[in-house]
Amino acid sequence: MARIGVFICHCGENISATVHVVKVAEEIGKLKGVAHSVEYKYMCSDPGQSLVIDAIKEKKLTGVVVAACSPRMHEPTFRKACENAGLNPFLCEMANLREHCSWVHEKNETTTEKAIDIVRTLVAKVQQNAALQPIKVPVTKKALVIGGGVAGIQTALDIANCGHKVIMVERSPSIGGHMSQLSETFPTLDCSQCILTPRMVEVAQHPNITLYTYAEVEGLEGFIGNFKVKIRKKSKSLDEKLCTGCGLCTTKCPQKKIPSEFEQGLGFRTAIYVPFPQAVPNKPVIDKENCTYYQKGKCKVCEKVCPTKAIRYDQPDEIIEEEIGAIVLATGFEIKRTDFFPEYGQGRYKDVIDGLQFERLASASGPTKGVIRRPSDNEIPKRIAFIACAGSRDPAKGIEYCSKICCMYTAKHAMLYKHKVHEGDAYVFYMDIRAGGKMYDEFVRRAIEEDNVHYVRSRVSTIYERGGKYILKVADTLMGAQPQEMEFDMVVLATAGVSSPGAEELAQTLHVSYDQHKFFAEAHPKLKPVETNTAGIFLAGACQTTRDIPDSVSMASGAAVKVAALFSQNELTRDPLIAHVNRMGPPMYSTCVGCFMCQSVCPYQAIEREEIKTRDGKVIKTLAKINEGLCQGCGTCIALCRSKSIDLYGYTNQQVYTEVTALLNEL
Amino acid sequence: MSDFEPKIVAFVCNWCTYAGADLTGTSRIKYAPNVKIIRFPCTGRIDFMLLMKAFQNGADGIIVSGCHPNDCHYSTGNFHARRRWMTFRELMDYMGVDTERITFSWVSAAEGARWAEIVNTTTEKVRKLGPYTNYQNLVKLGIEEEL
Amino acid sequence: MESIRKKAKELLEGNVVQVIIGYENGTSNKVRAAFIKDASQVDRLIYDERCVQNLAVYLTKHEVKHSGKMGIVATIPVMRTINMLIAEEQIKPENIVVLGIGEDGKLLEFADLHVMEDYLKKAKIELSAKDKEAIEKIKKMSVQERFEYWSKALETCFKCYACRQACPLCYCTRCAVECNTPQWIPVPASANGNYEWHMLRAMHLSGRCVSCGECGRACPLDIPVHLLTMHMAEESKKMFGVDAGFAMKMDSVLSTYKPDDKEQFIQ
Amino acid sequence: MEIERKLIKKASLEKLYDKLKANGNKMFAPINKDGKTEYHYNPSFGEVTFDHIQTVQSVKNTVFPKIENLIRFKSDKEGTDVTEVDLNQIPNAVVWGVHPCDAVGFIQLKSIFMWDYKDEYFNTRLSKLAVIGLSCSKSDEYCFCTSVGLNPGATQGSDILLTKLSNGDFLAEIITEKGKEIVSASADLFEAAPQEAKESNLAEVKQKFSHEEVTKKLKTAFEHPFWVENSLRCISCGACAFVCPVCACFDIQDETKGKLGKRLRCWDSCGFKLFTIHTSGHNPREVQSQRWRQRILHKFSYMPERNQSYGCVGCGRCSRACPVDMNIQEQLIALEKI
Repeated sequence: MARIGVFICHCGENISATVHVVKVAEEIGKLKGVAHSVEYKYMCSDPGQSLVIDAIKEKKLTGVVVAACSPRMHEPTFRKACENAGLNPFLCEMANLREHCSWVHEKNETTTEKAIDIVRTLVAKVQQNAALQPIKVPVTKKALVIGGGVAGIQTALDIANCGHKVIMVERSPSIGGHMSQLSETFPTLDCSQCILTPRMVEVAQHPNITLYTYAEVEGLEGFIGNFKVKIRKKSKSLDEKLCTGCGLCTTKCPQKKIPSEFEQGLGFRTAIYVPFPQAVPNKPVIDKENCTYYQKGKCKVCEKVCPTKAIRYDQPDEIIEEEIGAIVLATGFEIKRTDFFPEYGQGRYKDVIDGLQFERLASASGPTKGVIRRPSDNEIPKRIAFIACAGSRDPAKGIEYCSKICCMYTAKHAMLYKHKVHEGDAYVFYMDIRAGGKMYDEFVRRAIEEDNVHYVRSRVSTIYERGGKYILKVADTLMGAQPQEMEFDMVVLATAGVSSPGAEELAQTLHVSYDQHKFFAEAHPKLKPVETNTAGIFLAGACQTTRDIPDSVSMASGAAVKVAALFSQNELTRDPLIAHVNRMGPPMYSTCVGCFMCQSVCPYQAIEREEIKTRDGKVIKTLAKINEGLCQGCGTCIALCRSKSIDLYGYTNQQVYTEVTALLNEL
Repeated sequence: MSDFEPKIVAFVCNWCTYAGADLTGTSRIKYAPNVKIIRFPCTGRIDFMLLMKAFQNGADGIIVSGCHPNDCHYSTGNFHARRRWMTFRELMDYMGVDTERITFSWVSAAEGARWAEIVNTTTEKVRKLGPYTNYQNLVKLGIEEEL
Repeated sequence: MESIRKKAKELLEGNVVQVIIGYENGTSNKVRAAFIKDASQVDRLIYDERCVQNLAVYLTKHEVKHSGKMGIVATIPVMRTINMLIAEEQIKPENIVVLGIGEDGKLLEFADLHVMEDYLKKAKIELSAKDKEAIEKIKKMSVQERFEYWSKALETCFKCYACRQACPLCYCTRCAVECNTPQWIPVPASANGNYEWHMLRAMHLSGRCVSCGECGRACPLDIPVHLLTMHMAEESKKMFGVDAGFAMKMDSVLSTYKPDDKEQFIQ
Repeated sequence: MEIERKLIKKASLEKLYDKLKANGNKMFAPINKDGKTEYHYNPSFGEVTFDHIQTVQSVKNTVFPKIENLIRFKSDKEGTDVTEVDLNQIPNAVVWGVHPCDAVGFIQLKSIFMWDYKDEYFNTRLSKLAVIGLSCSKSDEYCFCTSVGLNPGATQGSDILLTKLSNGDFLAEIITEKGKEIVSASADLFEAAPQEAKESNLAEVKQKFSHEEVTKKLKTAFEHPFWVENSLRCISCGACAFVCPVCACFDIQDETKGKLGKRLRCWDSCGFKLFTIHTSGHNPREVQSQRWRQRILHKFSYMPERNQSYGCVGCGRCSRACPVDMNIQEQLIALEKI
């Protein structure tokens, strides 16, 4: 026989001003199964909680209903109190008398009756509650970081410095990401390479970090704390142990005119190459598509010159399987290229370049050794235009969102130009200047006021070429908006930031959700910005949306803390409010017939197959099985299951059914 | 039937509509007391038969409400629920259940005022429709049969 | 008919299958399911226009399925059911040989089940004029009339569950109606118990029903329960473009969704 | 009691019918509607059919309703109050036009419900029921009453048995005291017995097997392969059991609404897969052949042994209703020969 205790809170006067709480306590006390029914001024206060605790002990209560505020507010409080009194916390329910009754209705009998109905419903429900134990899941204390840009590097180092093993997977031959391409960084104008390179080296040398470059994640199984990842390490055609990174091969390679990815096409590389001098690891890979040997079967110059005989043309791709406990996605972003803009020449004008190309021109290690030169004729441009919002905030032709980083880097570019070409004129065409951030607006003001960059509030409608110059059609909207044409030697487009190519496929491989722009989706836009909806997978940096270095690094550290917190215990404790498939003795074993339609409704891939076998291994029946590590307890499978074979702890079929009947009937 | 007070059950998800109804409370927006809420983790959890159970037990009207599309706490539960309601509503209609008595809505955690409005309009609508005698008579038939 | 017997004989003699599920003459000018395990018995097999039972119901039946690999005489609705049973993992394609019966009543031999899929995609499949008309008639009624129509039609039901048992897609070992924690559907064959049972059945078949009409034919009281599932099959087509049983893999109506599913009633 | 023979003209029969109705009896009689014959409540005499072969459903509903309210209860903090159903409230009823097989069905049902435990609900209903039988003038190939020891003019179970004569009048055989009371209350409607032989007005039903022989064979047939071979096509529905005039399996269900509840007795069928399932998941009759065997054995072996009565009247309803042609007559003929 149930012995339910009901505790009705006045909430000061928040409830008692409209609900006749004494009457509620009286009426509820008359219900079958209710052993104790009282009201009190503040249930959540210490004396209030003591009332609950004492009653549980004295009256040997088998369940508790606290009729007070929203369970979203104080359910944890009272469940904890029950636990302290020795009652399983899941035998405590809250009836919402404040938000759903006293605050929204007038003081009258109907309101009190409604309050009684609400409490009665929960009294009925709690009698169907089961004592539940938290779920323990073992944790493999090794993290996988996908992406070796600044976000991935920061995450990996933070996790590794907490004493946990980290595997970093980077798909290009070197870590470093976009940051390694940058010249200087806003708002301090310190050299990007100078601050990044030590971190890259630290990653390579850290005893807790295993680095796989030129590698990609191919498959993922398992769940939080217990993932199994499959990594394809693409063949570098190189025995990395033998290679000393002397670089002789790269100087002798006959294929010298391959556009360099690192230089954004403004410079060249060889077929066997190290992407940039500070690359980590500083060992070459052979780009098979451009290698004479791979394409024509002859050459092998690199093999001949290699002093340590490290070249391996027949090296296959390697598949590595690793067991890991958490994943951080730090796959970064990409920018739109100039060919995206028909009105700006669709990539035909050599001197209309994108922001990353400008970074390379401005970089001391770049193709022009840091001198700003026009790609077409190597002349130093005397008049340069920067067009902000190229493709951003443009729902018609581009993308609707603000790429966020362009205002700042455009100011930086204009400033760098002015520092390098003192006599030159720099114009920035902008819609708005969005310079929110520490020292950010000051930075833009400096560009305008100290470096005399001309900021013109105008969208550039078109660019055309006339005699080696570029004519921009503009209209200064702060100066009468008269259409006019302006002539420049060079144009830099601050093109929109977009998701990294392959992000969608990766999201599907890892079963994480992504938004309509194919950026990975955070679990909650405010409160869970680094978590994904898949437990154990976190986000860092610009793979979630475009963001600048400081933001990326802070997010990376945030993700690292999430991983470290997960790794701080040997076992993961989870709320047991999850689904389960019923089981019984032979010959049925379960009422589940294995149609597996539940698998396709589960947002978390939490439904697995379980084979019931005879002693000699013959499969008798295949059933659905809930992975306790993955299930989040949404219950969609339960409502779908035709044979009613799945149920959800905390919201069982019996519980919700009882609630419906109790709400509508006198008990 | 001027003194008829409809009994209305609301099946809502925890993350959006339940929280939205909490906001209605914190905003002190008043609404009709006829609607009583049952909390579910997600609209995806709401079994279609529960609607019939509400009618069977004497409800005159029903509200089913959850997160707006794309806002589901569990990312896709409400999409599955939407299909379920599209299908079940068609079946109910075909079998002669008065679907006018059921309000399906998306109410977010921020839409406290909208929740009050949904409750009030549903209550008014069901009040006009009167008690759901059709179904309540059906429940009695056969079992209440004379000897 | 001869071609079916010949094929059946070939399959049994070659030990390709261990049982042929087909039709034979029954009592009183009825036809019924036959389970031929011996090649010498193939002459019992017949096929004519009376052979309408959806034999796929036997593919999941314990005592039949344990005979071994099964050959089945399959008209179009049966073929569609086979696809559904494969999609829902109740049978394995490698355990089935289909002796198809085409629209013209002639034997179709499928090299494999993919060929059957292709055949079905080309076949002209529609509800019978009679069923269509009956559904239209109900749709034209007012809600009140529909309620009266169904509650009256279903009131006589005594819950023998012939509709469920005859349906090859009602393969659950324990039906939801037999679940008693909670008792979703009232057990008594009362007006309400019957109404909710048939509602549950129709919902569970929504988007899965292949419109074979077996439930209606099986009903000993001639309650037109097939008009429920057939209507839902038509609506699934209309609302979601899902027509059950045309392929061995399908996105079922209630276990999948599209972000842009269109409805007009959610506020 | 010795059977008394009288004549009743068609016109008088209508008067008798209307009088029985007017006396406050609940009247059930077969009418043809939508191409099938069923018992209906209180039809007018004009609607009643006298030459039907068989109704789809039997008339056992009058003594063993598909839902029988056993008790009412109220359960709350104070405890549980049980209210017995007042059996005195059960009204008198008349079933009209019951074929001899169905009338015997009442006797066979009685052997079940009055076997060890005397079921009051059943007994009260039966005692308040008058059975006006009607000999069969037509039969079909599903009928096999003669094979189970009955015939189209059998008098057992009826209070009065009517037989339609060649001129449209009816022979009335008064079989029981209850029948006699009905007749004496309307003595003016009855005339002296006719000369015409009853037998010449009965349908012909050839005997196909001997039920005693079947019973004998069944004693050793438990493990016979017959069951598996002949039940493969059975789909385990309850159609046969629910149309059967003798099947009496039931299930007790509580229907509650808040504090109030009723305990109901509902029809059930041994053919259902879950009929015998145990809480553990174990099911002694796991497969259909076992359930089909149970059905036949119960009717032709266990009942004769335990109840001194067969559990089958040869009405053929189950065979007509079966969606998959599980023809019981065909199977009994085969069983006789195993």
